[in-house]
Amino acid sequence: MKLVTGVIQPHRLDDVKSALEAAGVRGMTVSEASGYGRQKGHTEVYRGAEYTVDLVPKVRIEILVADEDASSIVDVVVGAAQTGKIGDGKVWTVPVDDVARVRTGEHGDAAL
Amino acid sequence: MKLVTGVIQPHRLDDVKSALEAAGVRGMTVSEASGYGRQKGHTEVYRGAEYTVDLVPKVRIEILVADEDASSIVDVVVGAAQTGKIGDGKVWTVPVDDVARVRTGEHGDAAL
Amino acid sequence: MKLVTGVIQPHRLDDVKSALEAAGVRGMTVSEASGYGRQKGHTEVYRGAEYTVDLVPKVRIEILVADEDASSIVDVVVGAAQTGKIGDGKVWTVPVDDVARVRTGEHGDAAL
Amino acid sequence: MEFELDSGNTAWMIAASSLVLLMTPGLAFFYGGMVRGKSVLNMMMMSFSAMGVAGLIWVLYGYSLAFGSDVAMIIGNPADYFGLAITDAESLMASVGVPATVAAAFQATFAIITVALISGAIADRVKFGTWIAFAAIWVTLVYSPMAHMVWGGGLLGGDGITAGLSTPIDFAGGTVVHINAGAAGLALALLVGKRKGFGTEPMRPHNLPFVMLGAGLLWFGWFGFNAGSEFAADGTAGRAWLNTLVATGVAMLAWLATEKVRDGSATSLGAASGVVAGLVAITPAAAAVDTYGSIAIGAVAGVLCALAVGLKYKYGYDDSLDVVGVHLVGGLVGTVLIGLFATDNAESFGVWYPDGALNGLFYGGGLTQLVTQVIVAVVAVAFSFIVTYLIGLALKMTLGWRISEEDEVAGIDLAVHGESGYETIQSGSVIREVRA
Amino acid sequence: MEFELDSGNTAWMIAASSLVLLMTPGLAFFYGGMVRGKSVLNMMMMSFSAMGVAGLIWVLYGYSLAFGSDVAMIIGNPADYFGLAITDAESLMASVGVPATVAAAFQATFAIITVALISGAIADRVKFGTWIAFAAIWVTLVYSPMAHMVWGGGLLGGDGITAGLSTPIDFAGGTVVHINAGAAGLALALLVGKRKGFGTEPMRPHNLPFVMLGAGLLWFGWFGFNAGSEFAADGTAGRAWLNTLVATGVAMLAWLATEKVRDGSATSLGAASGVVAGLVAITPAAAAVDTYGSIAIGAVAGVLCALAVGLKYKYGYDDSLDVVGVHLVGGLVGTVLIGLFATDNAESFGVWYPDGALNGLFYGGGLTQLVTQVIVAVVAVAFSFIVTYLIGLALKMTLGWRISEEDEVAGIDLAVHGESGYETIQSGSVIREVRA
Amino acid sequence: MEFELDSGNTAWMIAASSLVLLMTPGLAFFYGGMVRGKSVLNMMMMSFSAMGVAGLIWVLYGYSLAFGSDVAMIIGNPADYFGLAITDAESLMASVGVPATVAAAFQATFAIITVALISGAIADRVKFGTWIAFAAIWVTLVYSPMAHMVWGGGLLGGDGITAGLSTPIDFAGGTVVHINAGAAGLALALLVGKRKGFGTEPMRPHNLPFVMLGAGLLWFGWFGFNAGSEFAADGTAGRAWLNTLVATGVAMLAWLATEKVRDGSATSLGAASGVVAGLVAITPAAAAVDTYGSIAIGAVAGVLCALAVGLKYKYGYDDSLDVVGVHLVGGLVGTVLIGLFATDNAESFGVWYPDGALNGLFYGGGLTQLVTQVIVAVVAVAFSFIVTYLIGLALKMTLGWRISEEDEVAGIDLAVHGESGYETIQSGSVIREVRA
Ligand SMILES: Nc1ncnc2c1ncn2[C@@H]1O[C@H](COP(=O)(O)OP(=O)(O)O)[C@@H](O)[C@H]1O
Ligand SMILES: Nc1ncnc2c1ncn2[C@@H]1O[C@H](COP(=O)(O)OP(=O)(O)O)[C@@H](O)[C@H]1O
Ligand SMILES: Nc1ncnc2c1ncn2[C@@H]1O[C@H](COP(=O)(O)OP(=O)(O)O)[C@@H](O)[C@H]1O
Repeated sequence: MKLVTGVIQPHRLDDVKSALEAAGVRGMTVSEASGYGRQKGHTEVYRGAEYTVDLVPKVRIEILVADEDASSIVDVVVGAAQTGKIGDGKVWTVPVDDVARVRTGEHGDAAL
Repeated sequence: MKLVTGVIQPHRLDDVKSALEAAGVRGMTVSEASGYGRQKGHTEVYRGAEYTVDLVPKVRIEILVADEDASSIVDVVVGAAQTGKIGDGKVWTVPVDDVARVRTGEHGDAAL
Repeated sequence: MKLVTGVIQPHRLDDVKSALEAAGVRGMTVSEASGYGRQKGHTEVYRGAEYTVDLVPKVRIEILVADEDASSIVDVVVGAAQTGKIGDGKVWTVPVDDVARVRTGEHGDAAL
Repeated sequence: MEFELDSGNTAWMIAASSLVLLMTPGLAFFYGGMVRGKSVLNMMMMSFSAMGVAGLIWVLYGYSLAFGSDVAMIIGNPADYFGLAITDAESLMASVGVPATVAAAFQATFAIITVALISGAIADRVKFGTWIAFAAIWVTLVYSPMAHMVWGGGLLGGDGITAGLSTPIDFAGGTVVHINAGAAGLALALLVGKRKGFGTEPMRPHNLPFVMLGAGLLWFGWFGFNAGSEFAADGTAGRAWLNTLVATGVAMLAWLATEKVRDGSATSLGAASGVVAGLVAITPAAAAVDTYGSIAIGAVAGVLCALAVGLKYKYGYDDSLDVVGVHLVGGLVGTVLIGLFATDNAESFGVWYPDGALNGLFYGGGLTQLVTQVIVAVVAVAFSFIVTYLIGLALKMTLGWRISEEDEVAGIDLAVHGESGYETIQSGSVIREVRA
Repeated sequence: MEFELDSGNTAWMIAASSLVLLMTPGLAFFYGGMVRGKSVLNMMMMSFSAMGVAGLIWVLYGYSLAFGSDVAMIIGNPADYFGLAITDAESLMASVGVPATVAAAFQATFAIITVALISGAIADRVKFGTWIAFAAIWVTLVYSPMAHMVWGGGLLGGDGITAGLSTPIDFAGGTVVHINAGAAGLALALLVGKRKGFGTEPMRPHNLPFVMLGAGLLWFGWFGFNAGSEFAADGTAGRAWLNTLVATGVAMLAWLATEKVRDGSATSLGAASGVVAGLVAITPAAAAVDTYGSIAIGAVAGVLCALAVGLKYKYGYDDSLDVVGVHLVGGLVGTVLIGLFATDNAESFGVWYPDGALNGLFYGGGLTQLVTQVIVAVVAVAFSFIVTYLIGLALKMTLGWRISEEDEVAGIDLAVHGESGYETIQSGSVIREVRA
Repeated sequence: MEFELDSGNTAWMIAASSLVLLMTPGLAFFYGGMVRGKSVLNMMMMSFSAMGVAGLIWVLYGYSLAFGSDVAMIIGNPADYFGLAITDAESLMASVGVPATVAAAFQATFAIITVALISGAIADRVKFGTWIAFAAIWVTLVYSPMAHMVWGGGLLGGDGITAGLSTPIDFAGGTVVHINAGAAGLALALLVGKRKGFGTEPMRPHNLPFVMLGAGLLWFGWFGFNAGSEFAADGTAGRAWLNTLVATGVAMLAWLATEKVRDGSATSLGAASGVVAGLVAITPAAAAVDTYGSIAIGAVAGVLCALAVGLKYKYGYDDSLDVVGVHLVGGLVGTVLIGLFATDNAESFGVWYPDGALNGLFYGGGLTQLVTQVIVAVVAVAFSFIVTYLIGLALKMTLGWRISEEDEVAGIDLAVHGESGYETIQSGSVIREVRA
């Protein structure tokens, strides 16, 4: 199994979710994150002091998939999250030894 | 070494933590997450507009363990987090190349 | 490619970020986390009830790097995050099968 | 007329002015909690800036436009009291011993809140400079004339268009404030256009306790608004106070009941909205109806406004925070229902209405007052909508209304004010430059 | 008696009514900040809904139950002033020139806040419908009789059970409001049962600044409550005001000192709690003690309430937000200490108490007043506890009190109101259906 | 003199006292929102604790120090009114029929807010016990003498150091409150030293809506502060009210304009700051200038304070929340500009100033009043700075001011109060021990 992790623009989440559903993904885990990268941050001024804020809001999604689905799922995420602007994010794949479903204790692909 | 990650129901966290302590786990990292899966979300209505909220609050725990402990730790988490209801979550294991303890710079199992 | 994940003290983030920049890292993802470990939590008292709060605020940083850079980046993080006090955190490395840049669809080291 | 100070009436009117003033920061929270977290500051700034702009115009010439000597039954002479040079004998409230400065103060707070109310219709998407310009023009060309027409001896007062029927009743500003703001909100919502994602993306309130806070502060301040509109500390003020309590509470319960039946759960947003709907509806009727009238008005307003807030989805205009559904509809409910419930039974209920007005249909006065109220309401809607639309159009063609779509997506707080409402991870930024 | 309006007294009483009204939204924040984030809305809704329910009942027959012509020294005649048809000559405050509408308004705010106070005892776990029903019944069967017994010429007034001793002193509602709400809270806490996880899981306040906001608004509003209970703008009102400042500040410092000694740190929750404890304790004594008396009452209340809030863990009842520890204990402290500190030295201190009352033990009046105060307190506790318990039991057997355990764990806001207090990740939801 | 109660004036003064009292919780939010999330509680506690400490001292001997019989034109006799034993005939406001208790109440609120204002200069880093001690000593040795010197017949009043020139004008406390707090804040900021990371690490406001809430509550309460300083409900109070509206609104717009030009965007923090700057500046001038004067004062204050808040970075003192930039600079602006704009045109504008004062330069009075105002301002700054510095030094050498650097980094809320402002993940904690 694989864990596909995507760090994307927050306003693309709904589209990514729909695309994944369409691709047959039945579950995922989402969390908030901040990104640092090519995308320039911005400047905020509070009472005469200028701050450079270089962390920008992102959303992280994690999807456990069977080995054979990994690369297509990556493509789905990339496709749905893409706006073509700097800061669109990354998607990466990590090998997973095992997955368990808490409710049933099932292991392996059955647990997805 | 392995990284065991669990996405569980928030109200099971205390029990999971206790069970892990009992199993000799000395450290873990916890963060907030939202889950999407079989567990149905709910509906909220704000001034006549109905929203389907399909992300449900979850907690993510990450535990670095020695190779040999991985599967028993997964079992501990599964056991303590289980309520038997849909939405109990997943626990997965990922191979880790190396771990360092920041305080001392130690590497490997000694860093756990 | 590798994914280097660090869980560090929040007030070290700026230094770690600077050190990584100096080491040529061009991107990372940051998120909030809570840690449990040797570092003792603290006690809070609300209206006569004493709570032991054993989760302490941490920051998680994730850095995708080329294989050859992984160990030096771990060292950079460890070096910059270190205060020598209990609770400084962990840094670990996980193998990555593939990385994609969402904006362009590039894969592999080019996507970093 | 010799001016004789009544320290008691004056004490109440100073307190009342302060209460009404607090309504605008209260509104900032009511509205600010209702938008997404990325626009909270802009929303609040629209209210706060109204305090500066409308306040300044009011003391310079706005008051005089409203209460100066009549010109064509539409406007007052701006030169009369320019800069608020008014003797106490000329005080709007001279007959009850309230000095000119206090009378002007009380009226200023009305102009301010009315402008601020409009902002809810165009949340999250307009240029701050355009808003400031709009506020200034609107107080001048819409609010001041409307106040003159209703309260300054103009077309919508006792000697105006309904002179042959009866004197219209607007105790505390149902037409001047709520119908006016509601119609203006509708005009701007149509003109400015929808937020990106309206009707498809979730745009839930980011902080409901803030909405409740706003509702609480509005309710509190509204006692100054309604009971203060008596201009005196007496039994009629007490009646206005009581009605402001009861109609509001009943409207809240009615809104909650409507939600419970329709949606399955009674929400806190519904409670806060019901509170405001009730306050709006009882405003024109505040001292002109008895306990039963205020219960009826509250109940009708609660139900109708709860239904009306969904209209924008049906008709596709983005009145973001329901200025139409709450203020226009609520203002109409109150203004029209006066025609059914008005009564001057001062003896037992402290109720009061102006000379020339009549009891409502249910209180033995026949249909006349109802007709009068409808006429006034229709004229007020038309005047406010048309003039506001023209002002908005002029601004659209000059300064422009909308921020860029990109800025809207990223959040107007950051784009327009260079700030964000709440602290995020405390890092990732350094001081670049320091100015003095 | 001919009614002669005093605009000054009336001005103050209208302002005071508004201040007291604000206390209920203030309480919504005091309580709302103290619960977990997943129950903040329900907690606030319990206060807001009390404004609707208790307000409506009050204007219909509650006021008349409390202040109508006496029936058996327990209740007033509900028909007397049904719907608040009262002439000014019949005003409760006629002797000081305050019209009937204003008197009724002031009293309404007391009924409202008392009901709302109770809700803290049963936070996070009760059905909203049951709460609404309870509020309506409780105002009718407990609050109104208690107000009648204490202020309306009933059993707990000058001609009541202590007639052979002395007139009880309850300046602003120590028995009617605080002992009453506290005893009722205890009854419900016992009846409704504990929250899941009580005493084992952490249930820390989710937003302490909200608690501070609530405390600040309560303190502000309480000046209306206490100084308004003089029904006039005079030196005695000023004394009540001063005592409301000093006793409160001292109670806050005393609570903080108790925490510092016992727990090692003085908390903001302790400061907010001390503020409320002081306000509660000074309420009955507000104008009946001098500077020193108010300092003493504040100090005792601060320490005792700080100690009392732990009792629920010891005895295992889940009085979630310490209605017992703060309102019952604080109300008893104030009511009883009057027996030590009461004084009518109006000359230098503006102090005042009713005819037939006596100075306290420390002011040369012997033990009589102390005995009177204790008797009244005990009767009030018993009456409130018993009747509330019976009401609660009836509701338990009919509508039922508790939401399901599952809903409690997931959060009552979502389960009961279909909302959550704060925005989370802005996605994962679509508009399904739109209603109008 | 026989005391004759004026219920109207008294009604207003009780209401005004309540309004001013609310300013301190308001300040708690204004300041509390501006610090980082890990220090919000401590910041709020500094304000709340001031309410307890300064309130207690005031009723014991502070009032008497300020308004007791004169000693050396510097201080009043503390024994005169110890414990607030004052007859109404001795009331500070006896001539307008306001009883002694009410006069003492109003003055108490001024002492409280002034102490609380100082805390902004030393945010996030001082021991709570030292702060409490400082508050007690400062009210005694700085606030009370200053109040005496300006309002109690001392050196800075009509018969004081400017007796040969003219009577200084400080209508509502520009010197006693704002210059005083501002100079004291500067002294402490220098003495206590910088926060770790000052000038290099970002320290942005953690909750800007809270800052807006604070600004809104301050504005509201300030109407009591300024219009209450007339001690009566009359046209002059109305003028003070109007100026408090207009100068404030204009200062807000001026601050926003300054930011827009300098930084590119007009911020909500700027709006809130401009509000406070305007309020501060108009305070001494509240009833002594007409509409145009108040506009001018607001505009100058808005621009100058917006520029002044950057000075701390330039000169390297950590006046964390700009007590100097806003209160000292704003207080000076108002105090000095009176010399240009003072006018006693009561007829048309309700304006008023004390006997012996003169019109300002622009109103035909020549330069005398300007010189008087400057002298008073300079003496006030010097007195406050020096005595505060000495008090601070004594505390530094005894109790010590700073918490440990580690505690500062972890957050003062946790370190000092054992709490954190907001709920985090609801787990990881168990109840260990329960106390009663
Ligand atoms: N090396 C990296 N490791 C982890 N996350 C990264 C890395 N580089 C970029 N990211 C994440 O991807 C986001 C987008 O990256 P950025 O460089 O701004 O734009 P792009 O990917 O379009 O070139 C960042 O905000 C960050 O969250
Ligand atoms: N494929 C997946 N990848 C990552 N996380 C998942 C996946 N499927 C489920 N999850 C996580 O597990 C949680 C529970 O899954 P769900 O399907 O609702 O119930 P169950 O695991 O009991 O069948 C989800 O809320 C989500 O956080
Ligand atoms: N086994 C583990 N798995 C995952 N995270 C861990 C583990 N042990 C420690 N951590 C993380 O590292 C942080 C610091 O660990 P701790 O034991 O307190 O100190 P130290 O690493 O200095 O010995 C913890 O707060 C937690 O976030």
